[in-house]
Amino acid sequence: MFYRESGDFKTSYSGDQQIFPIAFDRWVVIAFCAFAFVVVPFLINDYWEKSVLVPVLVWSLAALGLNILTGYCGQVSLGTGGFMAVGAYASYKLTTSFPEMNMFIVILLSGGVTALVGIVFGLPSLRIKGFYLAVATLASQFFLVWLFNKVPWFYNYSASGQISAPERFVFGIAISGPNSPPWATYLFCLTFVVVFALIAKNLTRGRLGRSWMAIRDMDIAAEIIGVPPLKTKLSAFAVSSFYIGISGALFFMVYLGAAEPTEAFGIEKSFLVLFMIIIGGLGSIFGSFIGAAFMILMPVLFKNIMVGGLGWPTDLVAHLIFMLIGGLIMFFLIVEPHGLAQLWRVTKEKLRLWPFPH
Amino acid sequence: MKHTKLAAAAVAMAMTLGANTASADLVFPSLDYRTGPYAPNGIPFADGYSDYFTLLNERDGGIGGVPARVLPCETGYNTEKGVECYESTKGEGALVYQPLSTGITYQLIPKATADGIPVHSMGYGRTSAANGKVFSHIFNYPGTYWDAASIIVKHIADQEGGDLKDKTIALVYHNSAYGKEPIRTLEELAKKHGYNLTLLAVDHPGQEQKSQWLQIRRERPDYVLMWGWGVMNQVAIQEAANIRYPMDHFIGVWWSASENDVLPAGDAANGYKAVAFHGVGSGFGVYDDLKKHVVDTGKAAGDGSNLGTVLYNRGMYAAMLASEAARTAQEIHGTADITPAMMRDGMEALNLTEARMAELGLANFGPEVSVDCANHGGPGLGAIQQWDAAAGTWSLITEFTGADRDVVDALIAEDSAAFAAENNITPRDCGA
Amino acid sequence: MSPEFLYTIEVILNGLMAGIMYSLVALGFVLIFKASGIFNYAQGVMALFAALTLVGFQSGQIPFSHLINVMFGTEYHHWGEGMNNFLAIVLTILVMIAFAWLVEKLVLKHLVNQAPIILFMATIGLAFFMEGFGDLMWGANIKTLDVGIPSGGSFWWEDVTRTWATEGSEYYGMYIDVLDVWATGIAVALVIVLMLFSQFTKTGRALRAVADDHQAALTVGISLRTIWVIVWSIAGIVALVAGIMWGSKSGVQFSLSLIALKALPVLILGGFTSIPGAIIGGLIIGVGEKLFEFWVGPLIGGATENWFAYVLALFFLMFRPQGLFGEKIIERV
Amino acid sequence: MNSQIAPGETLLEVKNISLSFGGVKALQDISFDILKGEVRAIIGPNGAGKSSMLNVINGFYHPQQGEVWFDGKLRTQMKPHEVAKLGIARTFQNIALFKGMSTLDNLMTGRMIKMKTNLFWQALWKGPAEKEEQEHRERVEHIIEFLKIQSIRKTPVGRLPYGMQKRVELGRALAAESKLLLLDEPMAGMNLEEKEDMCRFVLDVNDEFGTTIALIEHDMGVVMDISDRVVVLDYGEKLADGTPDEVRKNQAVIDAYLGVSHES
Repeated sequence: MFYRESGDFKTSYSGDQQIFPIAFDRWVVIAFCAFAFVVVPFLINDYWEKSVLVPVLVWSLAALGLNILTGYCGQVSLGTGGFMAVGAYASYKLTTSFPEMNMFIVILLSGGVTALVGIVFGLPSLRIKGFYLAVATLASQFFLVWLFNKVPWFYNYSASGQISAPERFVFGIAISGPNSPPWATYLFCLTFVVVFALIAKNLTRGRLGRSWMAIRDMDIAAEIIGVPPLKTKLSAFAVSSFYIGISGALFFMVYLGAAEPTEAFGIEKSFLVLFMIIIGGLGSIFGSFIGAAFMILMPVLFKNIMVGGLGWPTDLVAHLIFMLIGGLIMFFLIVEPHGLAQLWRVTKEKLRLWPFPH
Repeated sequence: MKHTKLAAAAVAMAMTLGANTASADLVFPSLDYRTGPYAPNGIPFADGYSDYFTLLNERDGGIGGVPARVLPCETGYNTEKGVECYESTKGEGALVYQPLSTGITYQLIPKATADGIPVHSMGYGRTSAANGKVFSHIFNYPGTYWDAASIIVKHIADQEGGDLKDKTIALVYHNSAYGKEPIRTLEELAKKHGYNLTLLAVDHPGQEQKSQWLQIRRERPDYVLMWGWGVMNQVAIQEAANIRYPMDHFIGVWWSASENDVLPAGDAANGYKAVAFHGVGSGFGVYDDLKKHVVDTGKAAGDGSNLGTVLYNRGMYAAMLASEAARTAQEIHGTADITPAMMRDGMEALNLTEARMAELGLANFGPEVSVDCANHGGPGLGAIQQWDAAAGTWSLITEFTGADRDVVDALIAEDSAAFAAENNITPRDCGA
Repeated sequence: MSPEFLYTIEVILNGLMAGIMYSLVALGFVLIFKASGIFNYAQGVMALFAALTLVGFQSGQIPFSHLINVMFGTEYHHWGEGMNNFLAIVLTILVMIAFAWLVEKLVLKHLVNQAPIILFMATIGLAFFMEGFGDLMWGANIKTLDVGIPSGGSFWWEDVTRTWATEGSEYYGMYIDVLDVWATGIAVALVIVLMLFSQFTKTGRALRAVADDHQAALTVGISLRTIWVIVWSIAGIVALVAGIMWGSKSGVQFSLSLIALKALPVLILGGFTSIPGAIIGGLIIGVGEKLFEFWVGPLIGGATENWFAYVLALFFLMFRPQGLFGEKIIERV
Repeated sequence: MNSQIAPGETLLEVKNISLSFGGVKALQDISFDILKGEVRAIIGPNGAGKSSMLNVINGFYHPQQGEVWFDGKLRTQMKPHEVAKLGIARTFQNIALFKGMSTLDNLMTGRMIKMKTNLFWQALWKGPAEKEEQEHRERVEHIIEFLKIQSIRKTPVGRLPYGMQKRVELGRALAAESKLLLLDEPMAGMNLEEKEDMCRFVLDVNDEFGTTIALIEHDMGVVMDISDRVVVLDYGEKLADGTPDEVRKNQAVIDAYLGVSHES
């Protein structure tokens, strides 16, 4: 009943253009962020860090990136795993070549490198569209993974081609390597995610975001009213790859600490991120988060309930989890084809009118 | 609202179920995989690992009077799931981890060391972890990939009457960290023995190997080595049979040598060889006990059909080595209820004699194993096993022999030094 | 002829054969995409499921035995000696038809008129479900599949080609796998049957009508839902064929579902909507990747096939964005 | 209404344009001009080449022969978005709105070519970016008011009725504040009331903003009422060119419309 927009008048355009025009939403989000920044670090342990929070944060960032490209600009990509590998290897080369470099800068530069690679692999998008483009981006996926596997320079000539994250510090606290405290890695990732979610929101509600959506909704009309298609698509590839690169760098440096390209950045990762944004909601910042949370946490949750709680054999549970996830994906698509974010939006709209149905 | 709160509470509870408090058992987590592309290999290993501990509990009442508890956790050979498994089980007092995947092993090397929990990557993982001075908590006894490569080359040399000059050896390998492991060793050995080495990478999953095998057919290498895993093994053996490559010149590593790999090719696989670090078949005393106490009482992890297969034996062997290390730890520290730190000491002091193996019903199952502070790789012995398609059995055709220690040890020293430098580790002083 | 030249011929020939194997998988995708505009991600898993079911029937496995044994503490695994190949194949086909009917009934029916990406996502859900379901039903261990198709290098062809080489050169004949020859024959037969079916049967004509224009087909009284069931059934049968051919090579196991990845470049090259495209695309990809690995692979470290297939497809797309045989994309305002 | 030709210089001139697709000749040797400030109609039966003509003008099609002069300069082959930058906006025969976006965002997209803050400021949504966003929002609100679409400001355009969508599309073209506005059948499929509204908007745009307008329309009554000059195409050829009265009396036009194919 507090959830109302009536009485919440806007007297300026800037008031109307803010991210959460409804005061209640605004306060909930601020409270949530405050909780995440101030309270969670005191409660977190290794399990929550490595199995729940950091993975969700890292994958959210990747999903945000892909959502910019696919959800906002309409270019379906299956190269996410390859671009994450670029971010990871860039961060590896940067930290090992310049051990003194600040970790924030390392991660941002890794994103920058990935953005450049993304632009190169985005070039075919000018001519190729839809599923054809999706499958064509697999070329980048396979090629990049092959490259990192093949060229010894990328893994510093180690015997097996595995890369391991060296220990690095921010403000004197380890945020990579085995001795990093859970709260530190969590806060490090959280900072990136919150800042870049905000930036994504700003970009998508402004000029650039509108030009992306124009290309997505009707590329020819967009071009005719003055949206340059190549520049716009490439800007989407660049920004998207930047996000994915950062996510790949965090994935390797902070979350896993060791990686080899074929396993850590394989084709399944590309699909996984695509699932996240479709199930969460294409063209929705919030959807990227719930999509990532859904795909990462559901298996963990089911596993803990069925193995930990009910004591069923692990292999049966693993099979059942596959079936349940598959079933849930189909169920949610049937209930709301536009993703969980849309489901949430519709619920909110109903809530806004409650108790009057219309 | 009430419902959502309840649900949230349930979720939170379910999430934390992983982190229970330790109990008075000896906890052995089993990061196994019974699903995914490598499930056919993961299942027998996991069954063997679990059944042996069940046997100890049923027959002896555990290890030193304390029951062993196996904590299975499904990884699907996926690194992130492996991390989740590690984090969710380590709080339960896990004594030692068998990561069963190269990716998970590399992930756990720094992490488990920091947590003070030993890792036993038995015949896989990072080879240079054999250097105990640098890798204090990582063990890969009884043998490493580099040992395996060297032993295979030695076997080939035996076959060729000691001279490998101008022979050609091809390596067909899984294009991943695992598959690339033996390359350095084989290159070093090539310098020493003067053979030519051809490298043939096969990408995951490896269902299409036509190019590689056409090349082998064209170039007719004298021997073909294989570092494969999963479906790649079956296809490679099938293709080798198709091009009528002499099977007794085709030698795999121990992960390319299970019944799963040779059976689909049928009779054509006859004569295929592989290096092994433990015995084959079910002709050991321990199997009578397993039948009696585990399978017939319905307590077996699988359906019992895997008993005596290569990977079941390996799982069982891993469990035996773990339980013997636990026993050693109990003796050293004079307590039955050991901690991971004590377990580590036990692993480092492990000395498995022939007499003890006979006592366990595993006479001649494998070489004697002794581990010390500097050497976490064990004896590094291996034998060659060969497939008899008509009988459907593997048999050892050589004695357990050692690797070319000069070459392998130098490589281990070099690689572990690089790791130590990269991670600011000062090698321990092992008093030698 | 010089041995080098004959080697090249050999690579091309084997590339063509490998291409046919890819085409077998790609065909299933094309059928469903053409009739319903759905990019069926589950096609690879369908091949796995069909092959699992076939082996299960052949060997007389009890479905869900593991689950049953865990729940009731029983020890059931097999119900006898199994059945002969023919019966097993017929029963598997029936299972695939039942599966198609269920998919339509439970999933697709509720998603009519959704955007392609949503339908694509639904098939991903389906793939997840079937992955778990197949393993639960038949177990995740590896199974040997033998329906009596011979395999191995052909002696006859080796003998014939040996005589082609220049006198005195050390050449021992050309290699060709008999299984691949069978696969080629089966693929050709399959395409002919599909063509005859779509040209000369009422159902086939209805299929083509739907493929041409959904709306128009609906207005003349063709039931889209029936068509979908039929198309998915046919795709299921094609999946069974692909599953048999690939399963004969490597045994039936989870990895079988990954063959879909080899079919994707074939699809974009041939066009999502063309059956001949799937075949020709397969041939081009097969030859292209094998030749590249043969000529360039050794210079850059090998294992190039996975990405080169996509790069090759990408190259063709730059000139024809709708694939070689796809329907031309007409842009208008 | 404006029966006199408005005085002014030439804004756009097409000279000897020929365009063909494969063997089909869409336009043959067409020449005409558009003067600053006038309402210019292009009419003709179906398939006469009217839309092709617009597509040539805004650079979507590139004619095999002929020249396009705009604002006194010969225009070389240009991409559509470059043409838009020169100051040519248009609407489409089949509505080409961005269906996933709100009315407001559609109109704001129309102002794309006028906005220029860089990525950095946009990411922060502060400083120049916020200022620019507000300036343009004000302009767009002005158009929203002008077209009386305030109530659907935040509605996704996909949900709007047809007539409204047409109006939003006009708004999007207006937002570009172009020199030349091309309207491709702005009144197709509308009822009488909607048509009257639309006519008023077109004339008001012409009067208030002084925008030059070229429009394609089938409704002869509308054309004769609102346009200053009319060019008639048939089978890709120019049939007639002149004031509505002149065109109405032209025998070739009468034949084409009454004799050959009858259009409402």
